[in-house]
Amino acid sequence: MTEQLTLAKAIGRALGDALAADDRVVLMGEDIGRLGGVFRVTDGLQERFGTARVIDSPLAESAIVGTAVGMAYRGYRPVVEIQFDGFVYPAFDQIVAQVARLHYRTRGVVRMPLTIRIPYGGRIGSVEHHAESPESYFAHTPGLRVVTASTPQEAYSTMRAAVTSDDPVVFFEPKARYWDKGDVDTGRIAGLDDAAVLARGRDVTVACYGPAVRTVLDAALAAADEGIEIEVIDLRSISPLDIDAVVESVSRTGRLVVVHEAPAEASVASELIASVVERAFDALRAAPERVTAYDTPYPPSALEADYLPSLDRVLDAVDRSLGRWSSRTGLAIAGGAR
Amino acid sequence: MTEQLTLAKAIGRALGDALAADDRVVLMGEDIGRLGGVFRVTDGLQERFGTARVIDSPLAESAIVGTAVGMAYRGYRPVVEIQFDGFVYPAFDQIVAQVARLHYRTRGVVRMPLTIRIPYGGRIGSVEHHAESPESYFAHTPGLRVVTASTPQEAYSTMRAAVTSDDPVVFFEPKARYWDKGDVDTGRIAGLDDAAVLARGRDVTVACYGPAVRTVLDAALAAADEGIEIEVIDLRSISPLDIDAVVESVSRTGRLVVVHEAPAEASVASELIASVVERAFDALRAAPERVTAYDTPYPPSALEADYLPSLDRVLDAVDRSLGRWSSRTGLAIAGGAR
Amino acid sequence: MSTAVSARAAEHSAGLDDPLVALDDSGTRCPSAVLDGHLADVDETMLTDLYVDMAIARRVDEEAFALTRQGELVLWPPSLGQEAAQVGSARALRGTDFVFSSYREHGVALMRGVGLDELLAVWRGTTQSGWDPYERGMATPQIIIGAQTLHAAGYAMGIRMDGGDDAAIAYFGDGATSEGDANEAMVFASAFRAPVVLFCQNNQYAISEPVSVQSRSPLAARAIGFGIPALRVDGNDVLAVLAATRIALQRARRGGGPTFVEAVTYRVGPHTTTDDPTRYRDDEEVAAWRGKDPLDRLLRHLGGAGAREDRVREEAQVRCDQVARELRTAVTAIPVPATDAMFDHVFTGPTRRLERQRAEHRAFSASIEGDR
Amino acid sequence: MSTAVSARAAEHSAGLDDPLVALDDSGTRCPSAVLDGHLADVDETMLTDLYVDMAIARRVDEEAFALTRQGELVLWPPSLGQEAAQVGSARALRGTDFVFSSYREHGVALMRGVGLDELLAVWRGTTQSGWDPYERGMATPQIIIGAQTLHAAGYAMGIRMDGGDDAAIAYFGDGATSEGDANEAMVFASAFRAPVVLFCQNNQYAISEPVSVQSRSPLAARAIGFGIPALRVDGNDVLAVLAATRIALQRARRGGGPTFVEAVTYRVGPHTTTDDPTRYRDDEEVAAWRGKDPLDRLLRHLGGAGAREDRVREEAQVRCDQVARELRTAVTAIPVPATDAMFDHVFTGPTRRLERQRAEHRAFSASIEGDR
Ligand SMILES: Cc1ncc(C[n+]2csc(CCOP(=O)(O)OP(=O)(O)O)c2C)c(N)n1
Ligand SMILES: Cc1ncc(C[n+]2csc(CCOP(=O)(O)OP(=O)(O)O)c2C)c(N)n1
Ligand SMILES: [Mg+2]
Ligand SMILES: [Mg+2]
Repeated sequence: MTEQLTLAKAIGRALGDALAADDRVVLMGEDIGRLGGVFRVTDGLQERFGTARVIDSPLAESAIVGTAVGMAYRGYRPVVEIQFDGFVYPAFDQIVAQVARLHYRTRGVVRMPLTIRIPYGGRIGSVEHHAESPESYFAHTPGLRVVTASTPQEAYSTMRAAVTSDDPVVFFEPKARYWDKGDVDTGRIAGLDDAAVLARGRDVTVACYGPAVRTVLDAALAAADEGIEIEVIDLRSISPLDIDAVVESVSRTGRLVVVHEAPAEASVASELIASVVERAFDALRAAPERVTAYDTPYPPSALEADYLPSLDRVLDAVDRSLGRWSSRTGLAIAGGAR
Repeated sequence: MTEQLTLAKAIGRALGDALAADDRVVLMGEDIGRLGGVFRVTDGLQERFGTARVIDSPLAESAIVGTAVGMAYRGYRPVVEIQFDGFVYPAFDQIVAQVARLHYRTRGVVRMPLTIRIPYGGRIGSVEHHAESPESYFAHTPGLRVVTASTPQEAYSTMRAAVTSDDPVVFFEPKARYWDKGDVDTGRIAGLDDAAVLARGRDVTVACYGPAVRTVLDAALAAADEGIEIEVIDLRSISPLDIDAVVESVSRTGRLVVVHEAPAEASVASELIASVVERAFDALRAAPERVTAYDTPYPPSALEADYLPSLDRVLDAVDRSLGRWSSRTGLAIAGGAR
Repeated sequence: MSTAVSARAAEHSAGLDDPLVALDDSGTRCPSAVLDGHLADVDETMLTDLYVDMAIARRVDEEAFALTRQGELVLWPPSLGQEAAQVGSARALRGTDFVFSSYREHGVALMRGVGLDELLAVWRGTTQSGWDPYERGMATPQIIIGAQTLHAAGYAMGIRMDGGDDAAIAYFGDGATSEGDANEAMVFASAFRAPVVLFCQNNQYAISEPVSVQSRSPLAARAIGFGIPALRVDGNDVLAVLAATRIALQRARRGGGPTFVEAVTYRVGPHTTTDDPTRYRDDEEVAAWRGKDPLDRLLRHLGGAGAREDRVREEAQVRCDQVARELRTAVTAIPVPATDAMFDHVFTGPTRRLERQRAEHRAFSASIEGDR
Repeated sequence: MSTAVSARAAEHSAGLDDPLVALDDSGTRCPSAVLDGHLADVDETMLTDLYVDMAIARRVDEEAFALTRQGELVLWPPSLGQEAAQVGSARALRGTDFVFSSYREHGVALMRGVGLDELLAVWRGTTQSGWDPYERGMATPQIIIGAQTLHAAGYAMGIRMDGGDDAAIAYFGDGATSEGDANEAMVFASAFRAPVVLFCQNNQYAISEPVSVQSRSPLAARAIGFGIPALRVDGNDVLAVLAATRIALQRARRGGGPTFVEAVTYRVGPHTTTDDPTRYRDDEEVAAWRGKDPLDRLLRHLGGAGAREDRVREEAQVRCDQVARELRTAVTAIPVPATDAMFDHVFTGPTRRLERQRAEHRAFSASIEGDR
């Protein structure tokens, strides 16, 4: 069945379908029940599945995750919501020291089929702690799958896969894209491993995920006007990364730009570059580039447009990578070293 | 005054000197007073400075850091201890959302001259959560200085600098090196910015820090026997990294190996490689290499020797970087592509 | 560890069954053994001042709400209905005390002398701190629920270290009591006998969740188990709040350690300007609480006490209109920071990494200005 | 939110002033209105069994301590002195209940049928989990202080969801009560009326810190403020512990929600084998507590009750010697995992990244075996 849905509604649909498909699935979080979540993602689910399966919890993130661990021990598959990116840190211990490790700690005996939903990312014009991209912390944590989605279809398919997965999954929902609309085929359930090539191109590989994908696709269109072909890779899984897909692409393009909204230092972009350099050093014809947030705390929203990767910053990095004129290198070799 | 001290005692000396030098310095943590800390680093300080300045706190890491924030507001310079690396996560929110950001949040009005001491790293044959290297989480966090030390002198000088700094500093104390002895000149106070070149060499740059430094120095000696010159850089500051120093070195050697005990994914090593590739792409003659822990949770101590970077793994990476025989590449070009 | 401490905490507690009141719903002054000793100085001038303060707080809130609807602010968490809790408690403080609040304490901020531009700046999205905390004796808004309770406890530990008789006060909501931090703050405050007032505005909701989701027993009762005396007061009664906070502060200044004050009140408005409370609560409930309005109650009391109700109301009206005008000027005068400012104050001094990023950003900005 | 809930919690609480006892120091059975109804089935056989269980727990602890000194284990947190608290509570459980403990509950683990090799494996540094949690109805040791209290609360929430009448029990120390997690566990357990027993062994110390550092009031009193009934018992009195845990479990099974049990006991040994308690406490204090030894007390009671003390002691001795022999065989038989095992079970299936690292590690290991 295909239907036009916003990304937010696609996730809600996935959660409803997951609740319907498996009695062991339970949802818990702040304001997810009666209110349907501050973004209305879980709208209607408590009415449909009852307060025992769609649970408004007290206001305590460590407990939300920690009690979900206990439920998983009891055989449930909890899907918990952290209301905003910036509120996940009180649960950090339970996520990195418990959720991520229990399967390893018990040598495979205990499974933690938890899904931790986190609306994330900036550009919603809000106040502090409501616009962060903390995915790198979780990517650095062994034992967690970290995923995101860039379209309603991806959001649906990946959420179904996340809830079904026996691994713990941290699902970063690109909140700035919640209102993007697209066709959703509810028959499609994704895998959690592979990146997707969204646009083929010969000149530069641009790898990105989540809210940055649309920015990069727009940049690819703009570049096409100037005769530059960008190959756009939507990583989808932030950890583990599908390095093979990026290496394959870079082996053709010789150039790599990585785009995400998180700060650069010790980030997913750092990782992708280090991994690709390790495996495709000889294929690289230019230094890989990062287009990320700057290494400052998230600024007031009045400045976020400049803080976050933009179409122009992506194009600037592409130019740099091609040895064309760029603000940073100051080079002005039109056409570049292609 | 120069004196032979263990690294642990050098830190204790630095803390004592800091307490003596400035009334606003206070120490707080679990078991740091009466007991002198589980590693005896703060031994004797409560007797000397009283229970009001060397405080045994209740068992709650978020509160240890959170109340220290309040003390800093009141004009104090708290030095708090997290008893082991693996116990810092309950304090994660206070560290990343408060300590790291208050100066930025208040546009420079509020200062957070906190020092967060964390004995860290493996190879002490202990149980889970006692052997971790969580520095990458903090390196990814804008607004924190993250430092470590590899010798008693460095530990003394850097701790004095950390306590004196008006920036918040996360000080990772290499616990496996606590009993290393060395001369300490208590007149020397370090900066917090610069890496140090510990050994000059023409062939490969090996960058490392903390507990890995000794491993790398040993590897450099072993390599010298085979006629390979390793340039050893002790990064000292984990964040911000002294990229200039590494780029300068790589511009001479053309080769880079990064060594640390933390897992590889989205780590400090990833960052260093991404940064160096960005700035010294043309100087690189081989793919930079990482020698780190594997991307698994810390294993039982029976396996830690294999999990952590070892002299042999460093040499293997050096060989690989030189295009000599290596287990991974399977290359057997003795002398390599130098 | 001694039962004596909890016994003492219980003994110094009051209002757990029925919140303490000084003014009942009709504005009648009710005698209170606990509170009256701390209200001896209350005269008509003070009552009028309290009324005007509350009226201004309400007006500022209304104006800011309207400005948000007009797109002048990015968000606003209204304090409507909580004026007595905020003004009453803040009026008990002195200048050298220090306040750690959440995001909803506009009334408190105004009492601390925070300027209108300073108050609105955060909500205009141009800064994360509207004022200088040291100048106002008040930290800027804390959004992470519960985090500030630890800051207040630590600040108070600092006061004890330097032997002052100032106090710290933490403002937090009913929802915040569930967070680990708020409970750890009680552990530390109690263990170190910190001169801190833990001031909980129980406004019945944490966004959509009624307080029954957080706790099946009164929030104030929680404190006693930590060895902290608790006062539970009618939070819409400005005199009760004033007195209870004074009691707590007096205990703090005299070395008696922390006190938990629960002000039972109601969030009449939505959680923030993006919230739709009709999804989770009835009009009747809201109407019932409107009947307990803190301003009306004080006005009735003033009337009953012989003051000219209409004179007070008029005086308040004049002041409020004045404030409203100032506010509308203030909001548009809030400076928009230069983009480059986003690189400032990450550390106390420059770092090579950030200066590099700043330079790159400048070059990039310059390039697109000329270029595209 | 109602005061009724805390009133109910307070009403169902007991022992806050003086811990409940069934056996006094001399082993005399004291009547207890609270406990006696839950000790009706206690006969000589049961008392003997309890004694033997405690004796075995003590012997295992002693042997493991010695093995650590001999380098056979990397670390050991002794349970010496806490046998009554552990055996008494664990004996109240049934097989389908589920235990979440910290690292010191060796006595509990033995009662759950955990094998000696399974018990020691973690402390030999060869694994992070010695047994299958589902097989034993007990999670493997939790080292992060307080974390397991949330797991127990969540497990109990799960029990409620599927309508079972099992219960979960969380074991934690006095120090743990300061952690946010332990307090949030009370919030959730209370809010969801979870069938969980929050079992605090107050052994007077968190490493070097006496419990007075954590709290100035009794730990059990804390629970009441969360709406959770509290029972405070003499933790060296195995019957009192047994009865209190039974009361708590009965409440849980009947839908009455959580109960907090504080067993007041003493950590006679060091915190772990690397600790030196002489740095922070007096011999006299230790000696005084040794006088309250749980095994001696039960033995005296058995004697007083007419059982042949020496027969019981002998029976225990025989069993303990047997266990000690088994233990020494068991410890050396604990398998050392292959290095390659460090790559297993990070996820439920292989990932390309980890298989790559595994392959690299294999090639590297092979190379240095042949090479250097
Ligand atoms: C740690 C954290 N979790 C979640 C949120 C999202 N959030 C903002 S306000 C709020 C409700 C707070 O309720 P309460 O403490 O009663 O304060 P009130 O808003 O009623 O003043 C929530 C859940 C947050 N800001 N911080
Ligand atoms: C989160 C965390 N912080 C610190 C530690 C270090 N630590 C291990 S045991 C301990 C004391 C625990 O005391 P208590 O809860 O009373 O339990 P007991 O050891 O007495 O059984 C501490 C501080 C830890 N394991 N976890
Ligand atoms: Mg509220
Ligand atoms: Mg203890």
